Amino acid sequence: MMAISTHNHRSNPWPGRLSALLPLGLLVGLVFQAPRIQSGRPLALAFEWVPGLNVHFALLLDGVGLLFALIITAIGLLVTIYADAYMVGHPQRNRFFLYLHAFLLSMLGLVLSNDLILLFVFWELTSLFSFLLIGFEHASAQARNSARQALLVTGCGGLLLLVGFLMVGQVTGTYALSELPGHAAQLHRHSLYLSILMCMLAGAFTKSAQFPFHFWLPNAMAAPTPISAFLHSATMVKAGIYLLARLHPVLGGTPVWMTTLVLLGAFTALWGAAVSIARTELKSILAQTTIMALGIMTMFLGGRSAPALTAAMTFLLVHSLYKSALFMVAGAIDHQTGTREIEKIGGLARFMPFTAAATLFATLSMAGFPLFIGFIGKEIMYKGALTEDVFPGLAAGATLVSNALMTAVAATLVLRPFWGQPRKVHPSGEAPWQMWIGPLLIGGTCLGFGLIPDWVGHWLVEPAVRAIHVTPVDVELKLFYGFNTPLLLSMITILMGGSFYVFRRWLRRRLSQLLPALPITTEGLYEGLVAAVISFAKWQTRRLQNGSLFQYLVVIIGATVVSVGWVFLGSAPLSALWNPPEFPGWLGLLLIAMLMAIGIVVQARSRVLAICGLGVIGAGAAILFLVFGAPDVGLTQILVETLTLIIVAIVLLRLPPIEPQPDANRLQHTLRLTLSIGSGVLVSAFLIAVTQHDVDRTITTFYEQASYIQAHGRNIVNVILVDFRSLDTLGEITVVAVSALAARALIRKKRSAP
Amino acid sequence: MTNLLIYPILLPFATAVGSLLLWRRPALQQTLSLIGSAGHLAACLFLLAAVVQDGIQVLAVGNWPAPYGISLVADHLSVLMLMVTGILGTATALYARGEMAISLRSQGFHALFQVLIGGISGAFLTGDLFNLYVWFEVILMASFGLIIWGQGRAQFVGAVRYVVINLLATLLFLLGLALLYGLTGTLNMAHLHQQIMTQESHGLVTAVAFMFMAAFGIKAGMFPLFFWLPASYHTPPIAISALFAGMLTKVGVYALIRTFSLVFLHDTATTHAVLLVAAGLTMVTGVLGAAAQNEFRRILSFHIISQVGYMLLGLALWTPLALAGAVFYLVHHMIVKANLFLVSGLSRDCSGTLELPAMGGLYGAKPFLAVLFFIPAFSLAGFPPLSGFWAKLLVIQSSLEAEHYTVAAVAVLVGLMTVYSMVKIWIEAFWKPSPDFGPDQRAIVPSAWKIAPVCALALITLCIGIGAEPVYQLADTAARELMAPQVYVRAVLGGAGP
Amino acid sequence: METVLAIVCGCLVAGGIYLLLSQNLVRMLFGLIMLSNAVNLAIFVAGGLTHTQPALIAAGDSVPGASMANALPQALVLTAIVIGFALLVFMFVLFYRSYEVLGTTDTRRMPEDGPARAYPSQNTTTRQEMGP
Amino acid sequence: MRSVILKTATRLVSALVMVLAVYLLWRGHHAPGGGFIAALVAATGFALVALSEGPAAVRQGLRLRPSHMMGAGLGLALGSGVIGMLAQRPFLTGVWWPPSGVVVGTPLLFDTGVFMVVLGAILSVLLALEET
Repeated sequence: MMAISTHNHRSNPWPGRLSALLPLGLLVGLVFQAPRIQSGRPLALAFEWVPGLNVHFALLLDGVGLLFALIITAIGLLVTIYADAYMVGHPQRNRFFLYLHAFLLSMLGLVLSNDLILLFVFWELTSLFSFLLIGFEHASAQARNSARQALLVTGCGGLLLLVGFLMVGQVTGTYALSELPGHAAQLHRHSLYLSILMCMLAGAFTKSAQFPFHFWLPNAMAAPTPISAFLHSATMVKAGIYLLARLHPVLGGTPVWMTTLVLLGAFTALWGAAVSIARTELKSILAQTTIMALGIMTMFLGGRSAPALTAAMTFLLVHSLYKSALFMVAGAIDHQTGTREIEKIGGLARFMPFTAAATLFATLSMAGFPLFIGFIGKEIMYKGALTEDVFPGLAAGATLVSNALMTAVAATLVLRPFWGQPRKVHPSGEAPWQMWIGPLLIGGTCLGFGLIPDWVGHWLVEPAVRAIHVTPVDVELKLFYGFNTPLLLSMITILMGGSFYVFRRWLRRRLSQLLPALPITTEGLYEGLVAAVISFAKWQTRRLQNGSLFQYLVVIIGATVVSVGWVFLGSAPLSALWNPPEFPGWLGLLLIAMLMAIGIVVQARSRVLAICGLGVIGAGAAILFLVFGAPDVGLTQILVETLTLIIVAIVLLRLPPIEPQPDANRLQHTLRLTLSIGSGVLVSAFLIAVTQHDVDRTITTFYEQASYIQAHGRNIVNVILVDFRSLDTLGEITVVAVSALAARALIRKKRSAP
Repeated sequence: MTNLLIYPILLPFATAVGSLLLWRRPALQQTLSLIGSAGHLAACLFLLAAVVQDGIQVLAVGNWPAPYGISLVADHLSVLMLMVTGILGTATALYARGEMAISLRSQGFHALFQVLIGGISGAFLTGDLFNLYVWFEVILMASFGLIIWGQGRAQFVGAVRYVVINLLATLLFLLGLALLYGLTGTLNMAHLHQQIMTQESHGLVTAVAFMFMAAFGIKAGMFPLFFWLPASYHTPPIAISALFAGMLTKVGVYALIRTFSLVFLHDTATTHAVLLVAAGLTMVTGVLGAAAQNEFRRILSFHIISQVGYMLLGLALWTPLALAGAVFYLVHHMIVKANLFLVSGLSRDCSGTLELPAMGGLYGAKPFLAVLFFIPAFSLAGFPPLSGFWAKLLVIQSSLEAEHYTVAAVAVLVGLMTVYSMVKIWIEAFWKPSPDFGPDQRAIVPSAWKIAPVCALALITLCIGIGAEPVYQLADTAARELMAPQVYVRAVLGGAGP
Repeated sequence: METVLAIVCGCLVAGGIYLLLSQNLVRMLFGLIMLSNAVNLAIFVAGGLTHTQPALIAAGDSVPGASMANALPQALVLTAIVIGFALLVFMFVLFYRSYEVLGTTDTRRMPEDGPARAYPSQNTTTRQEMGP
Repeated sequence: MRSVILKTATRLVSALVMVLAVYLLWRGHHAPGGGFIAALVAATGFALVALSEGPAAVRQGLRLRPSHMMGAGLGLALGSGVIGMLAQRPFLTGVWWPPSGVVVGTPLLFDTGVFMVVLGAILSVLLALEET
């Protein structure tokens, strides 16, 4: 019986529900490790995996790992709860939870790996599960294409990353992440540094959707919303950020690192922020702001000052919180109203109070209002931007503008949909509790963390920053640092954001005119590249594998003749090859007869004539064998010729006459002639060159000596066949038997056919 | 002296004899064939154990010492290949039991099948070049018989190309042998190594080496000699094409590795440089060819070519790590590729066709089948922690260490395109909703005979991936043996030789 | 002596390749027969033609007295001839059956079914939209 | 049409051919001949019979199905190798009997196997072809 079952539409919800225990357990376990990590004693675990390749299954839980792991498990837990309601009635809901938690584990593995290769393994696994989850609604062509696009873009980066890792291993002799900072100076000086850096950045930038690889992320919104909340805002896209943070003490701090990260990060941030203004669909807006946030983090990781890294880590936490909450809200709205277009919804607060509250908290954090963790994040950001080594002004400017735009977006997200006039679409009431409890909890956390910034700084941010900063630092997060430039900038941000919000319609109009007018987009480039490769592949395959046996043979024979001939010409003194042959006249006659026969077969229009020619050739060869002391071979040759003739008489005459064949064109004819003459000449010359030396007859001499004494036979050839080299003969008769079986099967089938 | 080496040849041949004598008893033939395959697998495993324990094993067939008689030699490379042969032989025998109607399986099928397995084993074991030619012929003839088995129209078209081009390769091989014998006076590979290393007229030997490269290159599907492969591999019954896909080109690769690590070592600067270029082109051409296809088995066929490129790359780089990579790649690829062909058969059963545009919906309808495809497909694409990842890692790492950065870049690019192809099949056959049209949509329920070997092979892929260390160690030992041919030569010829 | 035979070999190869490139199965068959003959002869020639005495040990002797023709290449040629014969027989039958099934002996009229097989173009509409 | 005389003549010819073949096989170890040549001679003889008398006559005269003959021949060849193994020697080692004054040995058994396989194979194809 086929074990492959058909799908069950009323699948049992309990496997999915119980799977929530996994992130819960992990979260609790991690929380208990926090004091240890805070006190600077990382938790390590290592097994040998492939010691031959110096690859270990080594895990390390340190500050930065813990920060990520807590985000992963906490949000993973809430998303699992959320998805229980979101995926209700979906025929593949259990598969969904399977993928979700497989992803969760891979992501955890990624941030806990202490071995580059192990990290890569998890890295690719997250790409793979992301692929499966983006394409989860696989009936939609858009989902399928987005999944493929995401996999190819991140896969390409992944492969480059692997190359980078291997080069690091080659230079330093270790894959252990915890040992790499010790090799930093060596790496910085190495001639491969730039290549390594480029490979690593390619991996990080593709995964974290940095310009110019950012386009896959908005498309990945084809995934179910819990996935967008989890993978494509809070965790997987942060893997690139994680990698940059991890590698900061190893590869960071050089001018090229700083310049690349700051410039690309700033550009990505501005780009994402600007595009998000132009969007009206909830998930699309959130995806664009995610790109912006990832850009900001990259930009800060470009710095090497403690404030810059603190900003990166703090903002990572801040963003993960509010963005996952907002995605879940977007899903809840979609779930209740059937649309995610913000222009179609309004006044939802009265129907969905809990969702509204969650949204309010999350957006306030996003906008950076005081008392929310987002505010603290923003303060640190300005401080970090101003301490960048390269382009501090640009960094500060980019931060300012994108923050302001984000404030506007935050307002857009919460004000009109929840508190504006009710629109055409009315929700059917508050979402199921599973769908608002998560966002509300996260929203509450945004507020709560904002009230106890010291605690957050002490337990979460400081250990993380310490892990990635070259020298130990103290991190202090405060609600109020005093009147200084960052505070001023924060104020300006809110003011600018407010004005952006007021002018949002105008901005959106202008941007939506501007964006499609761009001559090229990187997504267009990607699509063009894929299409070009495919059409090149098709063209090439049509040329090479075009079905013409003639062409195949020409290429194969041509390649062989050219390569062998080229080496041959370079090795043999051609003039020495020719010594006028001496041979008896009768032999000359025989050879002339054979040559004529060759000519006849080649030119023959009639099958019978050709067969006669072949007979002459075969008989000529037999005579040669007989004359030159090979009676067995000669006899066999004659008998084989006879049998061939008999079979030919039976088979060949059932085939049609050989049509006189006009060569299709002159080129083909020239090729035929050239190749046949070339190969003939080559074989002749080669044989002559080889026969210049006497053959080493050591082995034959042994046969001659042993043939009678040891093998009891006087016919040495026969003794070779049945004793010295009997294994050859065994194979040979097998060939004969198999040939008969195969031929017989061919013939028999015909007889049984009607 | 250990007769252990003959069993991988003897058992399949004896099974073939048995099935010939049971000509009128198809059911008995079937049982015998399965027993024979299992016995062959067991023999291969025993031999593997012996080699791992005691090093290179040599059997002087007929008790005639090398280089006079024919020696069978089992080193790590040979036994690894043999082990996979045993696994694939058993797997495809099981699959064939489920796939083909009894009428198709009678009348010599089992004899051909077993002879093919025996011939492949012989080719992996022999230490004599002419004997290798004979085993090649055995393989070739059996494969001729099998590729036309069932006698569909497309099979004839494919078979004509397959037969003509492979015969050309055979004749080329034989011609090369003739010239090599004329130059050295010996056929034993260990002895050839000695003779060539002590000879002055290297130019002619190099030219002969290129002749062998072409002959084996045709078999292996090397650029630009591969045309027969995509023309024919998608035509025969699934079990047969799976066995071919897993084994036949790899016999060619094996022969290339063997000869270019043992016999033709006098001018590696020329030969291995040409191999390197050919390997790169093979990878690229194959993967591009796959990207252009829309039929399940044709995509897989073109991928054989591109993956052969990876293996040749390992040989061409000529470092221990690279060779270990080539060997690992061989083991991984044989299992995975055969499995993918078998999965294509299950998919055809479930959707009635192998043309991707007409397929679809398997992901929803047959999730278990989706898993069975997913594992080998993404292993082929090199995703960790499956076997293909380590294979790819080794090849890339060795090309980086050899500072052949272009080659590494090509390997990476080809890897990416492999992902593309596998994703294409996944999307078209599994994710896409099943289209309403279809020329011959007649789904059937595949039998357990077909599912079991697919599961087993997928499990092996998974195991090689997660427990890569033992396989890597074997590959590494094999590579070290290949890099130090003196060990092989001493094992075969004894202390001094003639 | 060898030189002349080598040239004959070359002529056989040239003729064989010429026929092999003819796109007609019957001619290709002839070409392969010729190539096969050429290679057999080549083994023989490359093995040395220094002696014309058959490799037989005379009755009464236990080792050969006079020098004789090289026996090893002869054995190889024998094996090659028989194998070649077996292959050719199969080819005869294969080509004959191909002609019957495909209706032609012209390889140009035996197209591989390539990638360009036409299917009704599939748009993105799906049979079953699912999901919440 | 088939006269008794012709039938008898054919019987006679095939018997003679078989005798000749067996003779060639027997003496092959010491003089030109051997399994291949013997089989080819026998096959030629039977082929002539098949051409003149029809394949049924050959089948009747043979009594042994060609596929069985191939199987038995291959088995014989393998078996002659296994005898060497039974004697604690490598596969295919020649074993001679009686140990003093050699009369027969496994190589002869092997050659007989060769004979049967080659004859069976050729007849199998020839008869199948004739019968279509």
